[in-house]
Amino acid sequence: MKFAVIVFPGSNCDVDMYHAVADELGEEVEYVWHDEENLDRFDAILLPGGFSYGDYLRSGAIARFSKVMAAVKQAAEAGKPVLGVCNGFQILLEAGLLPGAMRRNQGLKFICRPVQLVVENNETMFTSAYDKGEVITIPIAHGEGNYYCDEQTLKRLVENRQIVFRYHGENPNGSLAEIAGIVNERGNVLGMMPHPERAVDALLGSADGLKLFRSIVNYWRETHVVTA
Amino acid sequence: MYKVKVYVTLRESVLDPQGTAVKGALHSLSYTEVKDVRIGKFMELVIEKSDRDLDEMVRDMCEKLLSNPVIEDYRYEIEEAVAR
Amino acid sequence: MYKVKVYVTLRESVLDPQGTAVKGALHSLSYTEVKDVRIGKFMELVIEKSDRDLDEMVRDMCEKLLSNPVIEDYRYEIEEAVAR
Amino acid sequence: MSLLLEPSAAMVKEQKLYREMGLTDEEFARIEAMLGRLPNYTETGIFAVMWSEHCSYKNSKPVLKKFPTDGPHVLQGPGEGAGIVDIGDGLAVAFKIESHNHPSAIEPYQGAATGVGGIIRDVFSMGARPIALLNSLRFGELTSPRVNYLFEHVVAGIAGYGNCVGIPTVGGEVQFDPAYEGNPLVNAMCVGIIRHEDIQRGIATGVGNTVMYVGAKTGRDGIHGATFASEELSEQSEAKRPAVQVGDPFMEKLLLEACLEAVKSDALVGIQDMGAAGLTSSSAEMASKGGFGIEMNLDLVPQREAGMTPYEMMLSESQERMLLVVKQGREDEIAAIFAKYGLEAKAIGKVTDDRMLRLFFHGEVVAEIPVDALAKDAPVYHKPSAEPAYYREFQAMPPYIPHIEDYNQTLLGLLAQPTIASKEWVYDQYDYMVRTNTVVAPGSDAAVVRIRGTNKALALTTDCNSRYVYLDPETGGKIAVAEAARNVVCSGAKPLAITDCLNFGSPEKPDIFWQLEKAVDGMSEACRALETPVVSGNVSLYNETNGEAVYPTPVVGMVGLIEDLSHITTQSFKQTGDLIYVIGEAKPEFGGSELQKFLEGRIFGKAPEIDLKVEASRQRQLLAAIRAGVVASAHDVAEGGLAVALAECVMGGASGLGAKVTIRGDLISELFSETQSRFVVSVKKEHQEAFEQLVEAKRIGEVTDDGTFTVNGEQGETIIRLSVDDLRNVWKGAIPCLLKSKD
Ligand SMILES: Nc1ncnc2c1ncn2[C@@H]1O[C@H](COP(=O)(O)OP(=O)(O)O)[C@@H](O)[C@H]1O
Ligand SMILES: [Mg+2]
Repeated sequence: MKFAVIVFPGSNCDVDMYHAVADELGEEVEYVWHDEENLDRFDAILLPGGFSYGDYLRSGAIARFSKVMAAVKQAAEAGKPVLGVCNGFQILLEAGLLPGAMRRNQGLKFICRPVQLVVENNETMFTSAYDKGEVITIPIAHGEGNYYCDEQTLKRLVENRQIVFRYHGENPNGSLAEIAGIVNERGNVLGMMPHPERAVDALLGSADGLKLFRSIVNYWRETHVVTA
Repeated sequence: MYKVKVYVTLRESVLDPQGTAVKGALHSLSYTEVKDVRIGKFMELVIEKSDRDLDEMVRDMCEKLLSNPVIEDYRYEIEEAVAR
Repeated sequence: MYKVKVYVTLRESVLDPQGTAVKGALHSLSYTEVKDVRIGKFMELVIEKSDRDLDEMVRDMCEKLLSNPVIEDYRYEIEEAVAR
Repeated sequence: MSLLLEPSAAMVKEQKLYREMGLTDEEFARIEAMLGRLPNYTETGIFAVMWSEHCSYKNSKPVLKKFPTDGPHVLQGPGEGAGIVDIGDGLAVAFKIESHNHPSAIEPYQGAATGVGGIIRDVFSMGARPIALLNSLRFGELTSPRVNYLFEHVVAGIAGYGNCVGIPTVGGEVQFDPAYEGNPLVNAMCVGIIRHEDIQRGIATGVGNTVMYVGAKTGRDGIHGATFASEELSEQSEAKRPAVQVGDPFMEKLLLEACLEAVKSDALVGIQDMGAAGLTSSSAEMASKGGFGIEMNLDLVPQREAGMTPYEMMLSESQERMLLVVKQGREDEIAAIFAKYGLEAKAIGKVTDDRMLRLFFHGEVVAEIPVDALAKDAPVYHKPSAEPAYYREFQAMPPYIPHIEDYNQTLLGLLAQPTIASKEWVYDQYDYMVRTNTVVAPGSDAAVVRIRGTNKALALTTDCNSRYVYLDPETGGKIAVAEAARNVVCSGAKPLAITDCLNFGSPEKPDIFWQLEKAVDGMSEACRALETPVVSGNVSLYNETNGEAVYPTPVVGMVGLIEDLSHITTQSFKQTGDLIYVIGEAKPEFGGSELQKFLEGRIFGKAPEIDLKVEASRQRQLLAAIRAGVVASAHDVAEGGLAVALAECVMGGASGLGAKVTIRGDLISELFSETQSRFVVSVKKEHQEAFEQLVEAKRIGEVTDDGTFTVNGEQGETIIRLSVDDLRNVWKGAIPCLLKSKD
């Protein structure tokens, strides 16, 4: 299975994503520069965290116009797993691949710390390796992770079980309905503020994020057994 | 040359954490008369004359990039400026 | 009730990385007519009538909190608003 | 503004305009003699910045000479962007610390942010990949809105810049004392990793090679303000007022990635960042170091503002700019690397053989100065020094004997002192994890960052207890180095080398110059004793408000090497039943202590003594025990003494842990004295024997599971008994609480 890590000018968790997949997961992975137009050779697309274009104006607002984003859209339409973490999530929102928008953290400060999440939906291609309701520890590191959407959208998110992760215990950023991560209706595009790629090695405090990557690989194996 | 002023504001229904914090700070500075604060963006663009329709162009820029319609509204004013 | 609009802009000679990035983005969206972008803040305050001088109060708030005089300039407009 | 508005060379001399730029009459005469003619306005400005203390170290050079700078592992000592030390496997570590005190006092967010930006460029201009940032901060007490504002915005500025560039901010320190009320200190340190063969130098060689400019455009940022105050220019001056420098971390990130790609190319001859005195210092220093000259056409310099003069361009301190020297004919290769990141590398000049800095503007030569006159041959002063009266008074005082009634309240009171209190409020705003190498995050003695592809890690810390330095600069200087080494050793590392930032008052005052000399003497001695040479550093003088200097604050940034990831050790207690030991005995030393400050509201008397031989031997023993795998936790005893150190060990442990110790001898000294060279160590029971064989230490108690911190006296009487949750709440709540109550 082959992963793409998209690198925008100002991405800075690209290396972490890469190492999580290459070293901890042991799958193939390649950096893809933002002006690439074709992602056909990849089975899953990762949009890393960071400050694309400095996060100037609004986080993710400028990056979503990168050439590669058309290809990301195509990959999403083709049903490939697309994972956006932190700034990657913000880009997916700005690009309309996921509903809603981000506001500044309620406390107006950047927050970096491990937080607890509840796995709300473990029946997605990103979470099948988790138990339902499992509480996991994953770090956050963001200044704008205060998720917002209107009431109808929230209702739809709940009804379709699109809320995948919620903050457990304290809500660190004021996010609506404690939302930490959501998928699109089809279930193949996941955006989340916490950084699973920072939680793949117990040496650094937690390996709870590894199951997320494993889930993607499992899904891919299951769906590709016949053709492989 | 045109000078275009764009105002981007958070939609009324969206809670503004920054505005709330500023209101709190103003109150603690004893400006308790302040009942509400909303914080938005004010952008000044200098645009060269071209054969595109300016109005349409500015509207486009606002919708595509300068504001996020999920949470923000925008309005703009066009002023003709002397060439420099 | 008054509605007060405050405009905070970066001083002319101060670098505006945001404006530069937005200009770049607009160019790559083919709005090459855009020659300059400066990004500032636009704040809307609702202030209750009191016996303090409104003008003075707003000026004070701007200087103390709403703008950073070292790098920013401000101006404001006062509109009388109907009570809500 | 046109050049015609600039004062003529004759006017510069007659009206002594050079004085406003910071040059003395003697210095101006010296320039005239060096040139054999009068310097014009631009040239005078160039000399003024190059001969400023900041660029030339003219007052501090003789003192800095005292530092030991050599060692078998030193690859690059002081003099370049950063010092470099070998760590084996063909790898080396590059690091440096730098101050941004004055800009931060004027505009705390941008001042701190651009300080971080500058030190990052120093490190990547060596060719090193920055892997960690630290910051050392000093503020007044958190009791005035101004100080709170400075503190909050400095921290936000550091976070804003480092987080965006994507370099983890992994450690630092914050002290609060009225001595810094008007003049906060903001020192930033950057650490990078480099392969030996990639080491770059800021050097211009090869006649005909091309000088290229990359990064942000040049604006009128930070140009010496006084210049515009002159009568003649007053009409124009408002609009031309020097602008505060604003950082653009996004630009920095692009520059960083592009430069690290460019250094792999053999088309690159030299590279240096444009820091203080921007284009002037980078070009003059590179040429002087290389033994060549540089010619630049200022019309080609990318400019942000219209109508800039040569003077303004040469003195601008716009951020995020680099100057490169590239082999003639291979400019396109370098330009292509930068173009990938959307940056333009622009040829603006060339290397010459005549050792001159020659500037063209609108077709005319506007400056022509021997490069050595600007760099190597800048003046050096030996300032008078005199032992201050306050020092003699402090030395003559009888020892201060504190009196304590309630030990519980005293401990809680100390934990709530902002200097001791948890700095979580600060480092929660820093992305300390990005690049996923931070093994020990902020909150332990030193931060630990692993080196990917090896089994090694680096331990990083900054330290300086300036109260001791004030009471006794020489002893305080020794302690600053020793404390940094203690923190590094406690993390399982061997101290390698230091970088230092000397923050002092005005060197024109003999008292202050004496502090500087003595502190450097003490530091040098400690560096020798602990085998940690000084490989880079920075000097920040004139830290005064209304004639009052800050405490002498020679901040030490230290890097240590952890040979094996399994040696990584933290300060928190690990598990019930582990034995608690103290290394080193206490003496009644309370001069400059937190307890003295807490009880008396001020500090006085003698600083604690330090014996560097004892220090070195205890550090060696502890490190040997850690490497032998028989140490569960290690922490040095610092501000607040043993009681605070023990509390920190237990508060950092898992929820539910407690500790119970028995103290013999003089209670106040044992618990609160700041006697040096002491450590708290916990050891698994099965390692008791092995540990005791390796380390001379006294067993005082054990880790418990009752969630309580208990200190008993010799007779079994309870001296302190507090729930760990209460301790933690007080310690963690102190800073947020002080900030909230004020705004
Ligand atoms: N400004 C800061 N930035 C990042 N980390 C900090 C800062 N100040 C303190 N810390 C972290 O908090 C912890 C305690 O700091 P300090 O009390 O100075 O430790 P020590 O006395 O052991 O040197 C350390 O891990 C330190 O790195
Ligand atoms: Mg320590």
